[in-house]
Amino acid sequence: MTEILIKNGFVFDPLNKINGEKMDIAIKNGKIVESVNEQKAKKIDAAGLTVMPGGVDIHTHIAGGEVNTGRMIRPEDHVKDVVSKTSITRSGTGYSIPSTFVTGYRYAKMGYTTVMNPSMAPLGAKHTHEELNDIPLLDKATFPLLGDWWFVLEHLQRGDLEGCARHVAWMLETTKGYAIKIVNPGGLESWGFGRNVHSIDDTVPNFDITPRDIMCGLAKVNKMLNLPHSIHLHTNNLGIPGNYVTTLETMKALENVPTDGRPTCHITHLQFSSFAGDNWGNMKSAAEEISKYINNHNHITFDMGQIVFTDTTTMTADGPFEFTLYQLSGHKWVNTDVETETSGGIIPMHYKRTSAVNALQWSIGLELALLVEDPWKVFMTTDHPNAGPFFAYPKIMAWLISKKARMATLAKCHKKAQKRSLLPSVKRELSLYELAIVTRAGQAKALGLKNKGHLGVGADADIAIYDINPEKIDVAKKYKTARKAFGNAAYTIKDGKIVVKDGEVVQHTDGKTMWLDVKTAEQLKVDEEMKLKFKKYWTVEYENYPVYDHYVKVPEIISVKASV
Amino acid sequence: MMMQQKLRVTLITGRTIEQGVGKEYGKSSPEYYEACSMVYMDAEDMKKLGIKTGAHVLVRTPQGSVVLRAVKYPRSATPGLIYIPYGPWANVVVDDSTTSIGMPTFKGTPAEVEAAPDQPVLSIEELLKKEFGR
Amino acid sequence: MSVINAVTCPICGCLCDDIEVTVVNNEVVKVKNGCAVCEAKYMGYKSEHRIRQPLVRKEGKLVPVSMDEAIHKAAEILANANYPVLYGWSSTNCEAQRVGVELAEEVGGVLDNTAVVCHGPSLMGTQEVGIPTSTLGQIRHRADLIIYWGCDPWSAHPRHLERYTTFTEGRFEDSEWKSYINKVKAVAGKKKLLSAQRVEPHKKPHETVAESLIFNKPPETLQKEGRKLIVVDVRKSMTAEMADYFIQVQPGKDYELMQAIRALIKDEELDVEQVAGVPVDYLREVVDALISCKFGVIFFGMGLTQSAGKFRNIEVAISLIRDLNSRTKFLIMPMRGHFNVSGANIVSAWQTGYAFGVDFSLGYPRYNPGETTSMDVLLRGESDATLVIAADPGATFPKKAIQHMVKHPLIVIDPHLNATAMLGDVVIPSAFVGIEVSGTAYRMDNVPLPLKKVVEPPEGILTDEEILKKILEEVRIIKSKRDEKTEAP
Amino acid sequence: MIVLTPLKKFQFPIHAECINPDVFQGKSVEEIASLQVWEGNRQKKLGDIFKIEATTHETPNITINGDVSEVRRIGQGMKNGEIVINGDAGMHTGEKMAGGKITINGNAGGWTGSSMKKGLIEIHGNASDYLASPYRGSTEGMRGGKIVVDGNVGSDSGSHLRGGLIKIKGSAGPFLGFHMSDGTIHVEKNAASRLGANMTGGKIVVSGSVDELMPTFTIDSIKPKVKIDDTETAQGPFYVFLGDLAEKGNGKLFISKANNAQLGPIYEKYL
Repeated sequence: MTEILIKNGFVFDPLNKINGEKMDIAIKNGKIVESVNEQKAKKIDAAGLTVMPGGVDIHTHIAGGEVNTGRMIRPEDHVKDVVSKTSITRSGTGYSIPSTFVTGYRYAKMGYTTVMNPSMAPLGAKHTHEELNDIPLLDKATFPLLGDWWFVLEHLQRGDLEGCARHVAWMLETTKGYAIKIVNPGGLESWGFGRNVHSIDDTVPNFDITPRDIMCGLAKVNKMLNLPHSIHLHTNNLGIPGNYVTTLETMKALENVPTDGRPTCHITHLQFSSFAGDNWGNMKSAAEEISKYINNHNHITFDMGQIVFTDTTTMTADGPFEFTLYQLSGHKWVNTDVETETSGGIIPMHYKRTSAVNALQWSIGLELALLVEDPWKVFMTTDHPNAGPFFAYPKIMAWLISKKARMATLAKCHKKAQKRSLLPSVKRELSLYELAIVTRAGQAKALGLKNKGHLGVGADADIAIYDINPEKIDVAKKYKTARKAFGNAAYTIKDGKIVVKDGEVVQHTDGKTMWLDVKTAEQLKVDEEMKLKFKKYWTVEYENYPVYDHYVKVPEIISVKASV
Repeated sequence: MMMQQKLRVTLITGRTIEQGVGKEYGKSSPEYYEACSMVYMDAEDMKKLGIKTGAHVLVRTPQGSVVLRAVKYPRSATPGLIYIPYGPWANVVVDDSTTSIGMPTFKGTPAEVEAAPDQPVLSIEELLKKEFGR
Repeated sequence: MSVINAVTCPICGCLCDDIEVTVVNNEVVKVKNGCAVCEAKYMGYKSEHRIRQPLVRKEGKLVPVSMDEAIHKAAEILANANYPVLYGWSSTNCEAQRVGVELAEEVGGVLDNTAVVCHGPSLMGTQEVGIPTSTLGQIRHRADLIIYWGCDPWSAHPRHLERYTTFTEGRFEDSEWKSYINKVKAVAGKKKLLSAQRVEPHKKPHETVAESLIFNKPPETLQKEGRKLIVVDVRKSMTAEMADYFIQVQPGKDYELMQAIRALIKDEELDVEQVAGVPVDYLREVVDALISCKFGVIFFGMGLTQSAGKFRNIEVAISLIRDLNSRTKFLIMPMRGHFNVSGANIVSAWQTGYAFGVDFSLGYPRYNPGETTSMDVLLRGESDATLVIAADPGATFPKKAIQHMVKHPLIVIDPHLNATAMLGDVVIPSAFVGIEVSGTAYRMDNVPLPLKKVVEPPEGILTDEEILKKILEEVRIIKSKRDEKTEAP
Repeated sequence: MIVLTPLKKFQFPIHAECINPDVFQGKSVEEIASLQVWEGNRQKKLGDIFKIEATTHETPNITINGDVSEVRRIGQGMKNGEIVINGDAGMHTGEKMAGGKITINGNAGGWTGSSMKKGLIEIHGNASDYLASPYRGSTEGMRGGKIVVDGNVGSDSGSHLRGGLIKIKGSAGPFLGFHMSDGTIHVEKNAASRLGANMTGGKIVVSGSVDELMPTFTIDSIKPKVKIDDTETAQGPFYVFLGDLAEKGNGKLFISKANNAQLGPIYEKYL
């Protein structure tokens, strides 16, 4: 394997507390090493360039049944963004839900190397993995939806946390998943009969249990299983004016979960859960209330779910919420309920500057990211494709590092939103060091990915090099230059291979799929029990349910020893 | 009842379980031939043509014509409707117009049926030879 | 002897995965749990109609050749074609379908699957208005109103009711099997329906006088607790015999019927007294049943996708479901035909963005049914070569399309000497997917299931995936040689 | 200006969106000849498949003499100028057109004038399916401009119409004006089934007979005549229907009373 030496770049590696120092990075066998043989190594002259760990995305819907149905229903979305075959790359289509190959290429072009697919119905897990295999250039992992799984509801209803934990472990292994995903807890089961829950203390129909029980129960289960990531939560009442109260209650409820100092819950696309007001007309930002709480507590991390003004596609396991969007928009509507497990829905959505609600949502995302002081709690996402496609990240980076960029966009927004936005009073501009935290280091840390998000010896050689000279340009002023650089990495290196040069894909490589093998006591007993019960719950046979090893092209198995 | 030489009908093609079974045995199997070289007709319509189950009929559309065994539809009256199982026989006569969506009019082709006592029902090989020269 | 459990049946979109197969000396000798078609497949796969070696048409006759010759010939045809069609893909696994997309991209062809002649219109309807649907288990556990519209599962998806709908035990709804038996008993005088089901209908003596088309009033059982079954079709099918209520719609009038129901749900008054042969007064009662159920579902089939209106029929059916959701929970699902046509759509969509009818001739995927669908390309006479795999357009396409297909080189990959193979120029035998080849297939509700290999294929017979990879490799060799030649001068 | 003559009968689809006055503007014959087109899966130059000549005539900017029924996207997105096609034209002719004029002295392929915004398309033969209708999955129908067809039009024409006028001197296929919300369609002869299905606004005038009326339209009145545009009024009397009720729509169908006697017994009792 070739050795590479990246020379003289300005390195931003927050996990190793390196802030723009000019230094060399050595790579051998796909890993970062102390040094390489300068004579033999391929040298990359990074003088005047910014070097960061490869980007990490904690929440992006890129694969699986829901995503693919989104592709199928939107030919008019693909037709405006087509990608031709080259001698190295496959053809495909883009816009809001790019085809698999294009997804890999576009992430790599931005210097991203690791992405999390945060929403997978366990019954469709094989599908998700088949698609992940076809997303090149990236390492991936995927989170099974477990918050409304009948086995979780039944165990928590009985107060059997240990049993719940063992079944969750079974499911993580069976679906080759990475973290516990919870969406609108209790709401999805209610949606089975067309209903929903409206507070964290509503009772779920047919199951004597509340959203609070589910979230707290699974947060405890998460600890019992020693999972690398916390529970990954999409809150109740998402997307509804006034929902910040539910969000605050949710965070408060989770204070009681015992912690070893690490966060107990990641709230995803928090923007959608931070609405004040009681209807769409008087909707306001609750970023102040939410950020104040997060600043005073340490058990929560979150990602932005930042709105980008464009035509995109919303998709979530939150079936009832998508139904609400359907009632509001009358647009094409997909609903996909999954037996014993979860639900789902899709609605196309055009976010417009000229819409007061959309413009306010745009503001809320940025307000949250800037008002929460500790960047290790904040991660940049668009909840792709829900608030916008991921390849809009350079725009968001510009808004985060430049008040000028934010104000330029705000000036074009609906007047009502301009008046209600807190952004004019927010002076903060993230430094490149902080940006490296919210786009890679912090995300890797929250995910418990030890070899990702940093450039220390032993880390995976996943590196992004951008054409930004921090000594020469002030990115807050020259945000357009920075935006262009972030969208077209000078180099992206994946596992020690140069896959992107000057914004073009120059080499193909399959990324890995990471999954958890959680070792619990009584694993065989759970297997036996599942085998017996299986037919009562699902319409497929027990032995046809698991994601067998051959479904993962390049696996990286992470073993976890549970305490149950 | 007036006997008629020809009936104007609507042709529908579709699945039957026998066709489903036949295709799994192979397209040149006797099961497939039996299942697909036939046409379900309304009992009253058959009376009008003076035929009984098993009689040969000629089905004609602007696209072509094919000889089939007529079979009385057992479960309900379907006046003016004939039903040919999916297969090469049906496809000689279905309307190929797709109205620009890729799908021919497999159900709803206007057709004529007449008794054809002296004409043979072709085997699949004979049919392909006749229609496509191979 | 070995008994293999939980085998997934590679026939229809039900993808029943509880089949038990007994194998002796690398041959299937017994099948349990399957339907009649399933048994036919597992017994018929080894029949004399199987192709044993590659064939190439020489002087008008198909003659045996080596695998290498057949592969090279196929690759040459595709590499040289100006506008080839690559059609089929529905009776093979996703692994082969993946290679298929790559091959179509490499040769700049039109990639199309059998959805074009079955549920392509359903996908198009979905593109207009979306689709509120679920997995089949959701219906098993919860549905108390089941409607089969323009489909006859008894014929096309024989175990659908037993595994997923009316006759299955769910968490919140019970099987209607017992009350169905009682109903059958009550319909005395007629021969026992249950035993009659085992007899081929056209062979069985039948004494019922043709019922008049005068419409039956909806029965009171439509308002009962528990699962109800309604069938809408142009003729009384076997499934309709089991229904609580059968609506005989005039042929080609489903669109009007559904649109009228939509208006009634919205409390609109209709000026007409009957729609599609059904009195509006009866329709009102049907509407009551629709909105008073707890969880309803419509399954639909070719009766909608192939009759006048085609994809608009699906669009209106889905619109009806959308409307119903403001009153109760209601879902809809297409009765997908081939066992992995869903997979063909899914693989095509994740690699290209489009589920069928994908044209790579401009170097990137393009999609516009009517323009880029295989059927229209053939009918307009545009293509100059065809590859057919895992489908039989020779038996399923209208005459005119086949006439154009046989004017130009035709490559066929299939285990059986099907109608297309009989017409082909290059015929490459392949192993039976789901019997001799494992892999993945997608059920009608897009649930992925593993296919099992229960016996070894005959010696020398390759899998679809292997054949396609060889052709792809050969195409690349031919193209690079050609590029060298054109660059040389 | 420029005259194009096909050098052969085309079997494979030709993609030639470069045949557009805005593109030809200011280019020499040589430059025009080297514009890129696709023939099947091969990239070609326009000059490979067309004889290209310049004339001294000022208009039309582009004349095509011959059968170009396999040539797609002629005049796509054009804003200015004029194209005359003496022969049959292929699919997507004048798609997303924003100005200028296209004359087809022959038949027009599917999606002619798809989603057009402005300008004029005159078709002196028949038009195929999806005349003026948007691309799959899109609801962006024709917004403005005018299409005149001397012959018949295929199915699903004028769907999602939002403005402008489609005038059909012959008959129209099924689903005419599907889900239209504004604009006008006038059929001088007959209209097939599912006329105006899902329409929420705008008007369709049928001076001949209708195959069948959707059950989800309700009779409103009888009017002696109806305005087609500023220059034309269609003479009735017309039955006026409102619908589509399934969409709680406010579209108007004007159906000739004289040519549709079958409607009288069903509907006149409600007037």
